Amino acid sequence: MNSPMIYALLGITLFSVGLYGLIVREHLLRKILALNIMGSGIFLMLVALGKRSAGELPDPVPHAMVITGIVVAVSATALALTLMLKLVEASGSAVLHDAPKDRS
Amino acid sequence: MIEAPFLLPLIIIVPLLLALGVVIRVTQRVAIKIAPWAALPALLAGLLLDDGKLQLPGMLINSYLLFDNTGRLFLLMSAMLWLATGLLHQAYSGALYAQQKVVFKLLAMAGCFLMPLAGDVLMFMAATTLAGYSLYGLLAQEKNRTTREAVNVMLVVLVVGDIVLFELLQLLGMHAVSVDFDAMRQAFVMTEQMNVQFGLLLFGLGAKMGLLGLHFWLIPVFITSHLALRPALISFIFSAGFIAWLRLFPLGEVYYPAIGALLQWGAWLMLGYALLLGVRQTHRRGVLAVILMTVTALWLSIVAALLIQPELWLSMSRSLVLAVIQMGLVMSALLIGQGLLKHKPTLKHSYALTVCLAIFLLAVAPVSLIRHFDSANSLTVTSLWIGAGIMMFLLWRTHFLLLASAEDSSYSKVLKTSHKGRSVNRYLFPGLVAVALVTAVPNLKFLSAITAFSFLLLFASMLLIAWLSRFYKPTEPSQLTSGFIVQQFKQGSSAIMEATQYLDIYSTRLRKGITKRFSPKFVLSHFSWYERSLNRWSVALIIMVLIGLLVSVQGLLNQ
Amino acid sequence: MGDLLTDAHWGVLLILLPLFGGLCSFLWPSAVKFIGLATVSAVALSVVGLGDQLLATGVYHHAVGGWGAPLGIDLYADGLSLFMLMVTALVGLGVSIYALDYFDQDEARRFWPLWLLLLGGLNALFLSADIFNLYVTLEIVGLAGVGLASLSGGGAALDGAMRYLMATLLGSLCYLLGVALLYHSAGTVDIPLLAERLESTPPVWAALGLICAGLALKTALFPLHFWLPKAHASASAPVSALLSALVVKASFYIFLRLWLEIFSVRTEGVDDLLGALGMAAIIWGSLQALQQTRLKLMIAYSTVSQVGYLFLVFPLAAIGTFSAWSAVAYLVLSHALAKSAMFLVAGNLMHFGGHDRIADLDRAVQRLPITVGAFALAGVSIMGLPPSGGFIGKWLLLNEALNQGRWDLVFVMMIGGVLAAAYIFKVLGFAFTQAPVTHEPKGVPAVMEWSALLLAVAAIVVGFLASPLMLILGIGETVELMGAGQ
Amino acid sequence: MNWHAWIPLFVVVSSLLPGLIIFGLPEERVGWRTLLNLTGAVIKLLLVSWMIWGVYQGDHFETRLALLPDLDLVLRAGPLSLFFVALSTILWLVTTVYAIGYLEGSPNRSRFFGFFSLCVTATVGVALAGNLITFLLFYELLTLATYPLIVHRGTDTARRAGQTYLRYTIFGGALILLGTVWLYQLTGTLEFTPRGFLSQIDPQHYPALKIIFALLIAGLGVKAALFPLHGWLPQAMVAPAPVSALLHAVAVVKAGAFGIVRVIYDVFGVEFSADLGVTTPLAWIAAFTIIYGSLRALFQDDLKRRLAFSTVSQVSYIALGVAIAGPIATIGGVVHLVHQGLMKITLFFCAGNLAETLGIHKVSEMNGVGRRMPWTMAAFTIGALGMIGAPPVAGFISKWYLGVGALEAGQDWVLLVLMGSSLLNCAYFLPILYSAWFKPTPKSWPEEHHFGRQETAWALLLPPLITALMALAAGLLTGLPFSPLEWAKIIAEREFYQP
Repeated sequence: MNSPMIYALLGITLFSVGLYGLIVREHLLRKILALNIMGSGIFLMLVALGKRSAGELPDPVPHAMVITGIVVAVSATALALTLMLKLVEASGSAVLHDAPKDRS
Repeated sequence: MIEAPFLLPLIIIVPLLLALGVVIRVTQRVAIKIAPWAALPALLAGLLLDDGKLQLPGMLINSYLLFDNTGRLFLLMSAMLWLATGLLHQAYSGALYAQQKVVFKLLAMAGCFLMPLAGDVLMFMAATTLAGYSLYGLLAQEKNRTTREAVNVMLVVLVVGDIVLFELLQLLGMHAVSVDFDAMRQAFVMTEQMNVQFGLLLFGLGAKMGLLGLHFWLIPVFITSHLALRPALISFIFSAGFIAWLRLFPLGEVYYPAIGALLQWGAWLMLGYALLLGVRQTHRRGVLAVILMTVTALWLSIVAALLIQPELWLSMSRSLVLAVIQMGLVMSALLIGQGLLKHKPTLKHSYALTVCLAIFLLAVAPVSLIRHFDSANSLTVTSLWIGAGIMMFLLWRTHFLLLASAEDSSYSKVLKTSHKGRSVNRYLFPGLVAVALVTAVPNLKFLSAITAFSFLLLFASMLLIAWLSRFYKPTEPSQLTSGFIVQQFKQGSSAIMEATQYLDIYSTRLRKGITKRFSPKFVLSHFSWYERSLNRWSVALIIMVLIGLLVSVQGLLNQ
Repeated sequence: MGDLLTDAHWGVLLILLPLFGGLCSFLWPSAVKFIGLATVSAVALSVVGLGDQLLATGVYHHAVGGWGAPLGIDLYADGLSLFMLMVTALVGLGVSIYALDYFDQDEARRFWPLWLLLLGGLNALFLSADIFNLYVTLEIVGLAGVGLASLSGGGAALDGAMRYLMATLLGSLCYLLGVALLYHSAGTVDIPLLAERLESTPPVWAALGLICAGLALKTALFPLHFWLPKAHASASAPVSALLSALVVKASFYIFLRLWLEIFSVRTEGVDDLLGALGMAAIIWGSLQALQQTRLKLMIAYSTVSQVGYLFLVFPLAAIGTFSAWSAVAYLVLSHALAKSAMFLVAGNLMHFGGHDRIADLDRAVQRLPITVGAFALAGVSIMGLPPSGGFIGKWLLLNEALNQGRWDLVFVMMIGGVLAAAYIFKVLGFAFTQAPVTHEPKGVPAVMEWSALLLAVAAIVVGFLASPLMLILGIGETVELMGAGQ
Repeated sequence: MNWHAWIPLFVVVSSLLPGLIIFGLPEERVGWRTLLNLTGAVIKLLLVSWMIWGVYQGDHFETRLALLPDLDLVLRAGPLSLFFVALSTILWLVTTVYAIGYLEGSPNRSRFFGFFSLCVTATVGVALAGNLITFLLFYELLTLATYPLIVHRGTDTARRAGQTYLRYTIFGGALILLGTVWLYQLTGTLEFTPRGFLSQIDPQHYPALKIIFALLIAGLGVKAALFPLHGWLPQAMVAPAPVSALLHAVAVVKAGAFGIVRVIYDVFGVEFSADLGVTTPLAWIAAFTIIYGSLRALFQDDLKRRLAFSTVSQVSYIALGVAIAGPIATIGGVVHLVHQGLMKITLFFCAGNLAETLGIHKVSEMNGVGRRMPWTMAAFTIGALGMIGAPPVAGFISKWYLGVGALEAGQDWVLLVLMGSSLLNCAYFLPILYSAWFKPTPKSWPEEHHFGRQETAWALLLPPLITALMALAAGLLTGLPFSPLEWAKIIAEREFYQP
């Protein structure tokens, strides 16, 4: 079990923890946090996989992917937070109402 | 005689054009004035035109007009009767619905003239339907309820008769090479289910001629029909009934003793029934309806004889037609005679004389046919004698009852004296009897001495018995059998109506029940609970994880 | 001039134009309408340019910035992507014309930049050649979609948008993890290279599972459709038209692209699973649509049902017959056109009556004949009745299903057609009748009505253009792989 | 001569174009609308008569448009298609005149006439279709075009009637689509060939062919109002009179019957379907519908519902005639296509007149109406007598050929059915005539409109008279060369029983 495999496994556990959090937690802020954890789990795995080519220099492609991933994750989180604030402003609670009100 | 077949359609077109004239408001007054003389072209054609055949290219299915001997005789009879109807109609019909009556009269006239001329079966059917429905239109105008009920029954019987006849023609049509009469006769000869087809023919034509089972509309219609309509009625019955027998049924070519015997006994049964019914009749014209039934019975016995000995037909065909025409004319004369007397009471004595002559002519017609039969079919000969006897007895009986109770109002209805009785109407009754005498002459020529003597003996005895029987006057009203059957008919049909009405309501309620239970809303309302649960966030994500696992497991399975 | 047209880099232009247009409209809000319309029509023209270039020279391949496959981002356009670009351009044009009059000034200021970004993302998605690039463009499309969805600012809109955002992000993350695993096992993200190197190892199956789940969530396949109705129904009309017609199709395109290239050989079980989910989607979507009392919700559920039709192709295409794929392409095109027309009609009716309750469509047919006519024509295509594009798609799919004896698919398609007819004619029925309470209507600008009619008529006319469209679909080897030679 | 290639298309377009233009016309442009309608009708009539003359000489008219790579839309003018096209064109002209008079002053007329022309386009398309796919296209177009006419009044009952109409017809359309696709799978071609293109299919497909036949006939049976699928017709009577006259008596119902004739003769081939054993069940169903329709008609007090049930029973004559696989029975069935059309449209016109002029909807209200409106009732009488099968009017010819054909094909039970149905026809038509002509007129009519001296507006009075005269002429003058009967014979010998 060389070190990259451990990190990859750690990444996957982070991903599943995030997924669990997303499923169970009601509050929107917690859901956004869960999403971020899942994202960082994937990035960790990508970086771990970078150490696969023979030489000591790591494979550049995963790193490129991680950078783009981080950029995307940041913008997504920003949008999510502003949307949540607007939602709280509009409907008073930061919880997605499952019972659809307008079930006329 | 002028050789001009192309004039034939004129006979039918003139009445139709006049009918159109009456309908269109502009030419209405002129058309109504000419209407009574619409039968003239037919009369002239009957007298002057030579025998001929006219092919009508476009009409129906390659149909043509045929003008032969029987056609001429029946055309002449119809022309005279319709002339009488026209004159009487103008004189005595009420103002109510005058225009509609004239139209129906002209249409019926066209139908009756087309019947003797029709060369093929479909044209004949068209003629009978046209005449039948318009006559129904005429008769249904009557004010009192009994006529309308009887006329409704008549319509039902006529319609059913037409449909049965149509089916018979279709059965024949399969074998027949084309639609005209002689092809149909060939088909009739070579068919194998003869009894089925003869039964259909009997039923179809019996409906019009007052066969035993289908006679109940005759008596009320004869009694209550308006004075002007009676000759038209006789013309329709005789041409719709007898022409079809002569044209459609191959009288001379079919040898079928089984049906002949059966028919003979049927004829005897009808004669007996007619006698019974005639005696119970109170009204004069009711008796004449019974006379018509006797004539039909005699006709059936002659047909039975021909079925047993087909070769007789050649010799007697012409005299048979003459006898039928003679009987028709005499009956229509008797029908209108009484009515005319009512309008002109002064003619009492000449009326009695012409009635006596009419009864003689009516009875002598069947007797004059006896010379054609030999000992082989004695049953027919005896039935002819009995028929003549019954007719004389019934007529004399009514005559005596009439004389005995000239003052008793319940017995003979007094018509209100109409205002403008035209002078020519006075000669209608004796005129018709004279024409009947002319037609009787060729038959009387061959009358052998013995038959003439025995006939006079019968004539005197019937006179005597009738005079004796005038003391037995029936008490309750006359239409015993026909009224009862009309009642049954009405109750039966209304019962069927209610039963099927209930069926209809029940089926609609059943259908509504089913559709309510399986209506979309009812089924769909169950689904909304599942939809709400699916919308919950957590449930959705769990399903998503499941799908992911399922897909990856597939990869493992088909490794 | 001729060769300039043929060898110009239309692909690059297709991506740059919308982005540049978006930026300009953001900077100069006063002229936003003009810039927006100009950009969209320019994009449409360049799609035509790309089209005849592809017809002339076959598959279009361009390495952005000169770098090769493993590292650089390649643009790749074959028959299928050209088809999707065409769909996007057509629907985009129609919706843009509609949006000119729909939004007032300050709403337009926010609508156009987002819409042009979305258009750029979509074009990039259809042109990208590697799976990570697909992820990036998918993310752009998702975020732009969420932005647009929350545009109308109401409580319901925000709730719908939040739900939509959560679903999109989750789907993309799963997809990203799948990409990571694929990269781990194959060492490359380029689709053609991936196709050769992949063999069935556990990480590949895990990747397959994750990608399927992620994309199914983003395409709102039956059990995962919870976010779509509320998001599409609460958004404003042109936005819901775009979301329903284009965005949902984008993730399905990725599904299709990966299925054709990478996963097609290895997995029969998955095909049947997707087919079963598709069938369930058709029935479930139609039944729900039948029950809705509000027009926009009904149209949204109709999208859920029509998406089910698209997934029916997977069990049929196991042996890669061309007619099955052309059927799906046809269904995508006609559904996009018809659904966008329907949402624009819903927008008109909202604008006209102030509500979209189906029961109170008071004599709409007499007062808004063009709009209801557009709805009827679009309905004909959704139901798959003969003169329309929907019918051709349904006919090809039925042929394929009967050919392979798949009676369950045939039966479900029949029921789908009848149920679709049920809910569409329910609306038409009410459009004809006199509602109990009549309300005073507000006039609807002609441009909005005519643009809806334009899209609906396009959905019908597409039915008659079967052979040329099949020709376009046949460009590029992906389709040969599907045995296009049949 | 490429002209022949485009005429069928012109015939279809000649009613499509006016329809689309009329949609655009504003409401008060009555003059333009009438002009467009009538010119469209006249042009179509001219083109059709040219084609009839051409086909009589043996020319060939066919338009082919590519739809799918190996399937294209075909419009071909054969004797059978021209027969139906001629009927619908003539009756369209007459009904347009009637509709103009009938809808005087009522709202949404542009919409009405627009959809009216679309319906005729669809009917003509159904008639001219050269293969099953084109037939299906126009068949579904007919459903779409007739729906707005049924719900034209805008009342809730109209909407519900429209709903049931759609439930039946959409279901029927789905069945036909399934049958067509399956047939296409089995045979690879859908072209109508005179003696059917299925005879050389290998026997192991026979059970499949039986199911396909059942599917197609069920789909067509919906519009031809065969027994279990007839529910929509009486309810569709809520539509205005011209709609129920042209559509539910002639166009829509006949499209179904025409489809059955096409499927049996040009797809399966009559001998093949006879020994496939599928025609006898169809004959049973048709016979049962005849009796059932007449029975239900007996108890309808509403005049138009009674006529609707009478249509249900009369259209099944055509199905019966075709299902008895004999040449003469076919002639009877096919000629009834025209005769029933002429007679039934007269009856519906008169029903419309009564409703429009005197406000009479019920049979019980029709006492003495013969005196108030003699000409209308004369036309009604001719139509009714025709329905009963009374000789001078057209009905009896088809009954005659059906009867003789059935006997010749050895199916004697058909004669009983015909007899029974004629009796039932009398039972529900004669009381109407009796109460109209012979009962005294009531003191006042429900809502009477006076039109000066004549009984009702010219536009309402002329059409029923014209169609009644046509029915009478079709009955009386069947010998003429271009009469419906002669043309039916040409169809039988050219298209169905070639040597």
